[in-house]
Amino acid sequence: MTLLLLFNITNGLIVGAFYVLMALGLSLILNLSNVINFAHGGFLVIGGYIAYAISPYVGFWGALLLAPPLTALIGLAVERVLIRPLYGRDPLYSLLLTFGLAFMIEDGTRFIFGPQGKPVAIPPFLAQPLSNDLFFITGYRLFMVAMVIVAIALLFVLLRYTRLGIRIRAGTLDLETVAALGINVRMLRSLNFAVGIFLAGLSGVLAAGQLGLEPTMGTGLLMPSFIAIIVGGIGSLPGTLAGGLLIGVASGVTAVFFPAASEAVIYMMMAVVLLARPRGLFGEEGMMS
Amino acid sequence: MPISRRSWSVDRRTILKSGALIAAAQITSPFVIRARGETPIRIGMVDPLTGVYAAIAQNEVVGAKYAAEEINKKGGILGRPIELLVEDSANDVGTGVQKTRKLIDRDQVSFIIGDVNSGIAIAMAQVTSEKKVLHVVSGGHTDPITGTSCSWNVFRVCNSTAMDANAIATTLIEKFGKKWYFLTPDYAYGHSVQASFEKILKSAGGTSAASLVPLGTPDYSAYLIQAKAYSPQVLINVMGGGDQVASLKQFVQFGLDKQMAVGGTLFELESIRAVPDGARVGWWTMEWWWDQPGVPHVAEFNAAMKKITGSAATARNWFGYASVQTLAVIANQEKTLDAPKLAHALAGFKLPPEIALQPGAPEYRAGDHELMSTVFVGEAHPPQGDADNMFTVKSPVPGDKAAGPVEESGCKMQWPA
Amino acid sequence: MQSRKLIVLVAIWAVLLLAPYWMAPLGGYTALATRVLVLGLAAMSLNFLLGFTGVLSFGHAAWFGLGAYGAGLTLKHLATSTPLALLAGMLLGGLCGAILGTLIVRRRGVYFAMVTIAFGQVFYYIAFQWSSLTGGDDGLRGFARQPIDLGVFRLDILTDATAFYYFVLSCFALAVAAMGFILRSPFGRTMIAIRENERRSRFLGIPIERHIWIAFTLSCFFMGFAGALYALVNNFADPHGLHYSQSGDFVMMAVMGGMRSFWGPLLGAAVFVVLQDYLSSVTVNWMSFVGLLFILVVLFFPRGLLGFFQRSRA
Amino acid sequence: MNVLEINNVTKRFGNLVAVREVSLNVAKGELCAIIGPNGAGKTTFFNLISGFFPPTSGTIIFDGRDITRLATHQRVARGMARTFQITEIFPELTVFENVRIAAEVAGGYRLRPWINRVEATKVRAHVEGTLKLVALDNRSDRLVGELSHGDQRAAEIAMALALKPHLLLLDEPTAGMGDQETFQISQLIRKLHRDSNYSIVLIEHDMRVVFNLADRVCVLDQGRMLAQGTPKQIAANEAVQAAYLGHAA
Repeated sequence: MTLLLLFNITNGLIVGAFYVLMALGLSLILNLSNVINFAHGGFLVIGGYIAYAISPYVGFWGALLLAPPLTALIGLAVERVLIRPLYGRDPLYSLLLTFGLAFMIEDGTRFIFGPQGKPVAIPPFLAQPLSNDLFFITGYRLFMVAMVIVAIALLFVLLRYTRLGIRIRAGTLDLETVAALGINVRMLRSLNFAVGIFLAGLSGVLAAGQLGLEPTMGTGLLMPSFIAIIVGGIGSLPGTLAGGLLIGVASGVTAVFFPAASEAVIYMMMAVVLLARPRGLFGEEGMMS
Repeated sequence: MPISRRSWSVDRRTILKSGALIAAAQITSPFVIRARGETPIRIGMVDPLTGVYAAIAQNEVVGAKYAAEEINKKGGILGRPIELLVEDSANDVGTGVQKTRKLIDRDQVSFIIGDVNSGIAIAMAQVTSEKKVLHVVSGGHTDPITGTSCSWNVFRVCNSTAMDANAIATTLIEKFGKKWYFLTPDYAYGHSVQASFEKILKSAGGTSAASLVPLGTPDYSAYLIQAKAYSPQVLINVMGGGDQVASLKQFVQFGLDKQMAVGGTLFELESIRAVPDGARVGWWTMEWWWDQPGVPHVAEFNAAMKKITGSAATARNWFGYASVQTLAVIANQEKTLDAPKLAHALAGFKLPPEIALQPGAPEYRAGDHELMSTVFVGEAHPPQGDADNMFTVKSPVPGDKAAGPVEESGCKMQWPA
Repeated sequence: MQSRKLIVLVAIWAVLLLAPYWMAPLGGYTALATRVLVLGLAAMSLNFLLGFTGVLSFGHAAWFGLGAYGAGLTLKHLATSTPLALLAGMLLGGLCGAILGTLIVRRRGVYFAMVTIAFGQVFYYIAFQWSSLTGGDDGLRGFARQPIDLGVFRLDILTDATAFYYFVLSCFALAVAAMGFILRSPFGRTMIAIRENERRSRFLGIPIERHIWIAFTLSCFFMGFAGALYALVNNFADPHGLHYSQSGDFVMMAVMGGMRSFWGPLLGAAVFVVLQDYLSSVTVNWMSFVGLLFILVVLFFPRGLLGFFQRSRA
Repeated sequence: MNVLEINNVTKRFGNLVAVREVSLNVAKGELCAIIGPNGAGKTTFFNLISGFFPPTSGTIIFDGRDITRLATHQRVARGMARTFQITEIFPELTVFENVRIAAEVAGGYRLRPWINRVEATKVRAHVEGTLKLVALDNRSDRLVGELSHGDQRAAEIAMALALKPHLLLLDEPTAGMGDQETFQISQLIRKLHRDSNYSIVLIEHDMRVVFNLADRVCVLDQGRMLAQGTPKQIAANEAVQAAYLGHAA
């Protein structure tokens, strides 16, 4: 039993790492632009299908390298055309718009690629479990975790040491002051959106290898990321990170004892966190409220 | 693939006659089977063309449309052409019920076909029996449809979950052993398949454990860890659609395929196509298979489907086809559209070979209105030769044998006075 | 001014009262009109909160769905009485909303929206997983609305679509009257005050959280009532009614019709339901068109159809 | 008797001390003006009095009762009303509707789902009387958002007055006004003070207004109470001059 529990905790961390990747992108966009991006799951699907479409030509590794920036490019275009007019308006509108956008993306992928799921093969050496006992730690899942760590490290470097990153962080705290300093806030938001979508695209490529590709796959992955942000505390990227890992572990552990609740448990957790600490585990008072 | 209908407008009759608008409709609705002279007989079809079952639902529609074309070529029903009206239930019960009412109340359809989603199919059956419209369930599998919830006007083409489970259970026991682990989706379909399996396993003296998995779960590792801890001889994978794809993929990635056998009831061709070669494994049932050497008409049907979809015919294609053909052939035989009369005639009706497309002549069993269709038990594998040759039939089980006695279905058929 | 309002009101009720007669010649069907009424009531209930208190709940489908289950479970297990079912549905939706409301009224803006989505999903998963009670994904079935015994005669709302339409219309009228009544009361005016300027309202001595909670709760009761009616429409209840995408549809109806106007959401619901019904018959890619509709409304008609007409007339 | 007694209140935001051990008494019927350079903590001080946030330490006594921990609406219920530096009104409602909300709250009707004819008449009379007092009675059907800046300020004051307060907190009522409007508003305040005998605490930048109206002037600087006294005493106070000149330089 202890072993089983230990397995599930480790496994929960692996699953959580994936949610973290999604949630970080969602969180970046939410923090700076005050937009709940309902289409985030859609962008994940786009990332996955781009990888599927280009992998015959560039291989899995090429797709991994190319699909996220291509997705980010699409995201950039979407931000320019659709999201930008909504800044400064009630968050209701961006919520509805991205909600509709998610519809269009799901239907668009179905239109282009068909309703049939698509097989995505991963390099054979990654498709092996590491050992017979730790069978659930496959090369691919380890690779996914590694990719998440790399992405987080790069994001950290970007936010901490580059001019863009410092401005994003400053903008998250106080956009008006940033604007008053003569920084091009529109550009800042565009780039920030693109970074967020880049992460969604990366999640998509990784998910395609793990789950297979379907036009509807984004919807199911969106909500846990959402919860990760609330649990971690809106406005805090470390919070998002912790929230993602936490819900991964929580649903993994619940699956051992009470599988029917393994999805509901993350919502319960959110309720408890909100009761005890309304701003979330790492959230700061006043943020977004 | 747009599935289309004529538009909704002020006065439909005049518009239908208006040449210009018909020309416009040609562009937007290439699949409409339109009236020629006679008022057409309408068949309404409700299926989840969007959402998680979109792939299989759209394949049913392809089969149904093909059937409608064939029937119209041969003179339609009672000398009138037929028109197939397809509505999307969006995998939502409320929408499915609404569309059923719309087809019956507004479009005055004579027959209803659908739905892939069992829950919607049963909800639709409530409406069709209330309105006394003959209803063929093309692709919803749960037992109650022809069991506890059966109705005089409802007939089912696809198998019940019990039939599929019964057909393959003994094979699995004999081949691999009696210690099983279930990966079961947590809704009625899953529960019903698991219950059928457990009944047989228990009577054979086997043991089992199960994980009930929420629908739409992306990651199966937690359940597979438990499965492995139980160390079963067979992992019964009852998941459907994308869930089955994801769970099988992870099953193989974890190397579990080297430690236990995998199998279950359905691993439809649509799903086999959606997984990479490595995950094309296990023992399953097919409810219809395109490669049946020596069985008449199958090759022609397969070729026709291939011309439309570009790949081999699937069981879903046949469900749609058989549903429409059933309605046409019984109406032509009885020379009426009266639902109770047709229902009486269909009870015990044997499908002719050009519709059955399988060995023998399956009948709609009078006791529960379930089609006694052959269950093809076999093994999945990566493509051999033909790209769609990913399943080898090992033993076709006759439907009535798989179904068991009608008393066990729980159906108490009541006919209107 | 006053007389024009009266004319509009008379026109609206005339259109609604005569719907079974003008819908069919236009190619509609009575069940569609019934659906418009029920979803319109839901959108108006949501807008009671969104448009008149200025609080965006994106999880309101939960109360709608709970209302449906409340009605369904009552008809199935407790009593075969339509009014009782409606009452039970309304209470279930309203009470759950009231309890959850205490947890979320302190949040604002995006945060409020996010938390309501998440809590809505809690109920969705409960309905989905608790299949022994709710029927899970297959939905709750095995009940049907019952004829109304009015003493003098029995109203057969089960099989007579037109009778059922008028039954729903009278329920709708009742709920809408209550809503209008509340909005014209001193309490209703504090709701509008909170929408217009929360800080000012606070310093006028209005306990904001309490008033938002009351408005939220009332809105949940109306929503539960609409959900109970929906269960009667389908003779069925399923988890999808609680899903956040259903909430999104309601918000869209309210926004499309015009959030600031009382009747706007009904218009929005009518356009949305009829359009979706039509599009999904015409093309399998209807989702793209609905999505596009969302985007176009947000970008070009943020004040909704009524807001747009009022503006262009001014 | 003192309407308001503030004892040693301090407010910290993290490391920043916005208000440091300030004490102030306001007698009944007194008009007390608070002045000080930008960033002196005047508005924070006001927010402490009106309950926008609680003080880090210190007590606030209103009408003989400790209200330090009470929420805003409870303070309002006890007879405190305020206006804001930047006008806070309901721009999409009419002048009448704006004031009616305050009047209904003051009448204790805010949770009522209905209101009878007698009560409605009472509210209407109260609103009309208040509007007359601020000379907006001829514009009661106009949307507040369409009024001139000065009239908007007057409307905001009317809303505060409709609450029937015994203490009025006015945060820079003449901010952003021309001479004519400033004159009108200060006439109004004088009227409220002299004729209706309201107790008023006023933050003001315009020294003409302050010295014209105030019974007593308090000077805040860097969160501290620098001096208090009659307008004459303050005008002569060297420390005050230094603070102002120092900041001006």
